[in-house]
Amino acid sequence: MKPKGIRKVCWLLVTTLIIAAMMLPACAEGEEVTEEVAEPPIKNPTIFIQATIGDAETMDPAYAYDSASNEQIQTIYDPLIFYDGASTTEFVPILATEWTISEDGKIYRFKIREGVKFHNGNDLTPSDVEYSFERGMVQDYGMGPQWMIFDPLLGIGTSSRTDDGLIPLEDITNAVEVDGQWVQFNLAAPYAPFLQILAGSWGSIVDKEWCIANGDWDGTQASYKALNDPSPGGSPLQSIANGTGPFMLERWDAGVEISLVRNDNYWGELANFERFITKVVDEWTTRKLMLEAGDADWVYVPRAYYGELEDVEGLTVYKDLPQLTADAFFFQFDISPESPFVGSGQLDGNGIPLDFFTDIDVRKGFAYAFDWETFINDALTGEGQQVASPVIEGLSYYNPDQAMYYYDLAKAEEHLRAAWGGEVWEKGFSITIAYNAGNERRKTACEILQAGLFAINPEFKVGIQVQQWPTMLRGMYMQLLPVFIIGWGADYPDPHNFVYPYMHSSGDFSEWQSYSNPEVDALIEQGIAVVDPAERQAIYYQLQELYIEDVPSFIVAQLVGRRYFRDWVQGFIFNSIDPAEIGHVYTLSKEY
Amino acid sequence: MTSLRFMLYQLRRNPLSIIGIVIILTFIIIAIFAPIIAPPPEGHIDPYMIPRDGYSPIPKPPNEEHLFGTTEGQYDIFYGVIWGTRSAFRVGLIVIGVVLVVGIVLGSLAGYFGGIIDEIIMRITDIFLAFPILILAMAITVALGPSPDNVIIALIIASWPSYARLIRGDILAVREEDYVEAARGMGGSHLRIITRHILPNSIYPTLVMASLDIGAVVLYAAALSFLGLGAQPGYVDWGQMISFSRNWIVGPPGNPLAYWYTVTIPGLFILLFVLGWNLLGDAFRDILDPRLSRK
Amino acid sequence: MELRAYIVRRLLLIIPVLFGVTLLIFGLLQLFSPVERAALYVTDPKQFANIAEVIEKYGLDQPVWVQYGHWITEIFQGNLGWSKVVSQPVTSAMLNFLPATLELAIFATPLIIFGGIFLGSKAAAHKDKAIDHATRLGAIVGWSLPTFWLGLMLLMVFYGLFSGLFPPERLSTEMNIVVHSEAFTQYTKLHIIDAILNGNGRVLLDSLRHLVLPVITLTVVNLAFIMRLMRSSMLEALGKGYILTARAKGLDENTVVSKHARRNALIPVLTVSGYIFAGLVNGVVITETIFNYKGLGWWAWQSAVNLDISGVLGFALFNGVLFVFTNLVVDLLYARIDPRVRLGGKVT
Amino acid sequence: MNELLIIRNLTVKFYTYDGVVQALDNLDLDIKQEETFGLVGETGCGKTLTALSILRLISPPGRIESGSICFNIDDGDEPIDLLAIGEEEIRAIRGSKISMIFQEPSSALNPVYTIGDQVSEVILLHRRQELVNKAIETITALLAGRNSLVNILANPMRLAERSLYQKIAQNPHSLWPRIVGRIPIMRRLLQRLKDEAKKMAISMLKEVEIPDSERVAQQYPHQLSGGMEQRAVIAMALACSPSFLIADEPTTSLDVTIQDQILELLRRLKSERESSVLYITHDLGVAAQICDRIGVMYAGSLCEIARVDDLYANPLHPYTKALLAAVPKPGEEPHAIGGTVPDPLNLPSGCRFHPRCSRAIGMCREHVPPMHELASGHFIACHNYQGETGGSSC
Repeated sequence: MKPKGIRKVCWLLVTTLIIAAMMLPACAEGEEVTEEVAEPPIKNPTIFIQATIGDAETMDPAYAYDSASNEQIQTIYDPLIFYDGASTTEFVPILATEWTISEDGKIYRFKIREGVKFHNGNDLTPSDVEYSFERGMVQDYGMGPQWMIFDPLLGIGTSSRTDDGLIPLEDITNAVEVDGQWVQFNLAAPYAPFLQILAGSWGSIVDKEWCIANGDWDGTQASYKALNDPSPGGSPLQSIANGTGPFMLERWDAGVEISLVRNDNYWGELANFERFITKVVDEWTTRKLMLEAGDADWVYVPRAYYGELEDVEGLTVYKDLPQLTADAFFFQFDISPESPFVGSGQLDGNGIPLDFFTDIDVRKGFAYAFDWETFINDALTGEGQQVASPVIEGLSYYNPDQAMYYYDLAKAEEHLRAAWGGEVWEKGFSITIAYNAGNERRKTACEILQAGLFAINPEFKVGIQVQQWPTMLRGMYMQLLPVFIIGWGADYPDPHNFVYPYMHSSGDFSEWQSYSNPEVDALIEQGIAVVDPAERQAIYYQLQELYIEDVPSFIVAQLVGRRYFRDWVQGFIFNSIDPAEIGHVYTLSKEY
Repeated sequence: MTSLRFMLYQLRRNPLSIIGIVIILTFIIIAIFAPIIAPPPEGHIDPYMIPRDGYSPIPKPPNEEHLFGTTEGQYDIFYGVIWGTRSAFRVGLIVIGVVLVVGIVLGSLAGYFGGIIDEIIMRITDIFLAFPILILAMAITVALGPSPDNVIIALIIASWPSYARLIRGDILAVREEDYVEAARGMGGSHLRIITRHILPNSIYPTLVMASLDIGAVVLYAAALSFLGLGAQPGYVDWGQMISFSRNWIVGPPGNPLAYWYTVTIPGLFILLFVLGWNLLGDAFRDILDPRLSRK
Repeated sequence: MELRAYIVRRLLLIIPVLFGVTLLIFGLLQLFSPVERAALYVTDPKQFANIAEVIEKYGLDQPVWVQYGHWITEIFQGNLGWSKVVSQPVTSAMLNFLPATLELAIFATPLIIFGGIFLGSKAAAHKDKAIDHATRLGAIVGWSLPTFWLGLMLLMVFYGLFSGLFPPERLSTEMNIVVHSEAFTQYTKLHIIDAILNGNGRVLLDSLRHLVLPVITLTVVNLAFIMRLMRSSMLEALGKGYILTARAKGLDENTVVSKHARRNALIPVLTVSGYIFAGLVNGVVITETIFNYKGLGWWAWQSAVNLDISGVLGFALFNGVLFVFTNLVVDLLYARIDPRVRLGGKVT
Repeated sequence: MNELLIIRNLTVKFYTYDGVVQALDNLDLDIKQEETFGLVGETGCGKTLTALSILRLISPPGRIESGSICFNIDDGDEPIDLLAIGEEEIRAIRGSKISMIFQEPSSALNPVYTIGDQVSEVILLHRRQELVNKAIETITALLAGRNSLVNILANPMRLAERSLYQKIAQNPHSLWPRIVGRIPIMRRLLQRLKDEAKKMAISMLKEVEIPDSERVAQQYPHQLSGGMEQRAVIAMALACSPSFLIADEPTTSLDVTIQDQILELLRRLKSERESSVLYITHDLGVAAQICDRIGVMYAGSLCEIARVDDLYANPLHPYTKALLAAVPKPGEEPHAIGGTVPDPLNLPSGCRFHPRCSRAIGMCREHVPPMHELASGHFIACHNYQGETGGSSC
């Protein structure tokens, strides 16, 4: 029996020791806190740590088209110009020291900053700038951001691959030219938001010599052919980076974290942090606890949890930040006969005809049946605002006085009684609307619309179906969905970026909807081609009015966001177009 | 009669199994009387969708109107857990029922006939068994699209092979027994030999496993819902309700347990339900296991 | 030797199983239409404009067998595809995430196996005594606990209530920087082992702290499983004739249980180790997700949720290979424990 | 002749779910030195239970309620009551003084250990002192060996080994072997004991006429035939030369030819070792072959005890008569015993046999017949013979 007793004691000892050892660091931290009562010491004072969801997809500026990648890229690379603080129309020089725009709005010239070095020590030259844009176009792929460069420079909106094969390389190389210390962009037509496009991460300047050394485009046709339309991960710059930015890529632990270190040879003032670490933390509870513990300086807070952080000490909150994104209900004007969501396909109370939404009274009736107040106050906890049209607040030429729809069941009834010669009211209808799985906000919007229509007439039956993302995309693309809810996020802060997809007959959404209004199309094309702000304002005001008149879709709400930082983080500048929710890490610092 | 007395005796001897029976009976009553215990509000279309009282994302603690409070999105927890009993039974019983049938048919074919049939069926089960159930069910629900029915299909596809294997093994054990040889010698048809002589003597471990697995299946379904691959939000499903609570585990500092009801209540319902089946399964094991019964 | 032939045969069996695995996954993939599968590459509706081009580029509208042929050819060239969720090739994703999961398994597996066997035999040896009831109740409750619920509860208590005692993730930010610094050599990418090799106590302690909760979560359910199994097979073994013989020899009860009964009772436990393996993998997926512990399980979950087919396929293949190898090891162990298997002969 | 074992008033009950079963009812039994006592009766009459009670191996739900089992460990010593001593003491007796051979050799042997291991286990347990002395001898011999390089290298180790064994020899209860046995590297020091035990086990296997016993010692039970397995079990039982051997139907599961060999073996070993045997069987023919005296059991109690020739020539108890009549003989129809074995939960009152007895009288229903000596050495418990001779000799 004795040896057993000894063994037990031994085990007890070992276990106690291990537990004690583990608690030691925790205790030590606790003690520190009690010593300084007033302000807790700044954790990791030389590092900025953010915890977010979703990892970057690539480090290649020409390939990246997701905000997580854009955020990293704009920290590692520099663009020619960047937004001035919170403005979306004023710019400050970055790698370009000055710029000129020709009178006809077709030639943009930039003088390139001298004495700038890439992270690897190479000097920045104007030919690097030329190369950066040309290589971007060369490496265009179907789902990438390069359409934004093609559209102004070559006048083609979608792709570098036409039915006749690749567009000629000369077209690309002629679009951007070096002239001494200057770089000149030759636009196909005047393009009002061109500067905004250049300020995006796709406007980042790469090191030509280094790129070629890493197997990137070497200027030849063969290389163009080989590199065009890369598959995911197929770009030579996928996971490496060499920019001129304030931070350098140190380590990208995909799916886990990205660590950037300060560029101590930066041409401007050095960044305030030695490191900038982005952690991917999917679980909200974990992110919250990290923020509360000070282990993260900023975390991504889904809007549902704003309330939870309301009374947390040691945080700074920035409220009422309008987001350049808007969800809308879209009506399908030409439903596919294969659609399983239209019931009988007849106007007999058990379905809808395929052209149901071509009747404007139906669309208006639906719009008046949506309870904005409940949606914004309840579902968005007030963190949102109703806007009339896709030209939302934060974009130029937003008309705050534009009349809009409101929740009014009487008006809805009036329109629906008038629709289809009164048949709709008499027989009722039955449709199914869809939202994408995981988006609780859109689900709630569907339910509110459902409740509103049901309240007018119990024969108005709306089913709600959850669909996985690809299924939903297919449903929209194949015109299966009679009504769908989806949203658009800004590429650049200009109304064109919104009216085109929402209203133009070949816009992303409106094309799926089969919505076409020649007057609208003409106005949109005109709006991008004129440079004069007054003229543009008139055009976009008219488009906003037309959107309300025509109701091809109606905006559910423009989201208003918040940012929660640790209170020791200073220097946050909100710019609605910034891909990073923290703004530019370069402006941030940690101090009281 | 003796066997009934024996069962009762065994049950009496093991208080845990009584608890199990009480738990399951309670759940059965809850499931049957769900419309009376938690009547759907006026004008509520689908009773299997939890009614919402507003759309606010912040959970509300238990109050007079909502006995167990509301989750994020103001889904009534009381309604959800009561009606969730029905979907738990639905998932558990359908999956296990179908899997038992499939398992018995394929397992008997493989075990009884052996040879090439056995080889083919066993290689197929190998393929399925190379995936843990949760992983395979995850992949299938992803492909079919998340919905309660698809979760059931996915769990059936993922779990039949282990039953087929188990039954095959048990059949192999009795296949060569004298009474089977005798039945074969007397010219009984294959079907008759399998159903009358082999299955009754080999099915007991499978039945015990089935009773234990009802709980496990509900856990898998809940895990799938929790991972965002199961029932859609608002469906009366405990796992899905926990996924509502997932982000409310820890309350604000100073009151870390502020939203305890969102996690604890659906969690306890799952725990009790699974516990009930496991206790019951254990009792079955004691009762049915001839080795443990009287000598 | 016979054993070698047996191993070779088992290894050859992997091929049809893996072939079947790929067919199964590919079959699942066919539940998506070409447009949907093209949409898998899309994260934003604005990228959908060129969808037809994407379908053509990846040959998504081609017949199934053509697509399968392409895919299998790629596999033979060692290319498992691109893991969208972590933006790297599937093979390197697996290599990157393996060490974390391995570390978890290194701690959890012995706890599960030896703990389960120990407690199970204890319970059986003291049938219907207090210890039996306690462990049984513990096992049943443990087995009934939803893993994700347990994990969240643990997190609530040990990270929320006791401010950061046992934090999630693999390492604290500070230690992560140390680990990735030049002064620290990552020999194995297993932080514990690397810390010991580098003689860095702080990293060691830090990674141990981070392992506590995931290991507990992973252990509880699986331990309960083995414990229950061990108890019943131990009870069965204790009723066998040789136990009476052993007692009649004059052996003390301890020796009877630990020498004569346990080894026999282990045989049925071993036969179900496949399930234990599956339980571990299931558990790893949920545990890693909850504790933000970036390993293979987390990656698999992300791939599934984000419909990242290459990732799911890759994980499935990896898992299939691992499963077959685990079973091989189990069979060898089985042969070691049970001479009837090793030497051929009647197995009852 | 002295009594080796005296059982008095042995009562064993089973507490089952549907009631208490009186499995042994006030059993009295004497077994003399060097005799073979046969216990016969139908299945379930309590023969095996009697044997297990002697070794105190009844496990729940069974329980020994009362009685005494006095065992004469050594001549001259005071007999000890096996039911009164501690667990430690009864373990020391099991396998060394009293050992048992079980009915089914294939289940009596542990499938995962070799025959050699299982036989040497009992030797290691009970004959440790002997082994230690042998080991010391061997080591001493080795130490005195030639001054070869091997010896020079190995001698320090051997010295350590010897001192360990000497410690054990001085104090049999020393903790040393336990401690050493726990430490992986040190464990090797005890290897010599195991080797010695293995040698003795092999010689034991030889003694039970197992051919090629070195090889068999390395084999597992499933590699042996039933007869060989039973020989191994016998070797295990006799390895410590017990003074009392219980053989519980050792030949029942074997072929007839092998049965005879095993019986012959048992007879030879018994006479060589001068031990007593309690031979349990339901086969009267086998009992006649091997036993000196026979006790007939029915439903938990003895009904007749007599010398073997006496019993066969002159069976008195109606049950014994019926049993003998049921044995098939050439040219005769065997007579099955009428009625059925009584339900153990509902034993008949009075004489347990009376419902099946052709000679039952009124008394049989009410009173349990006491055992009494009818003729010299011929005991019987039956009301039919009541008063023919004065009381029993219990």
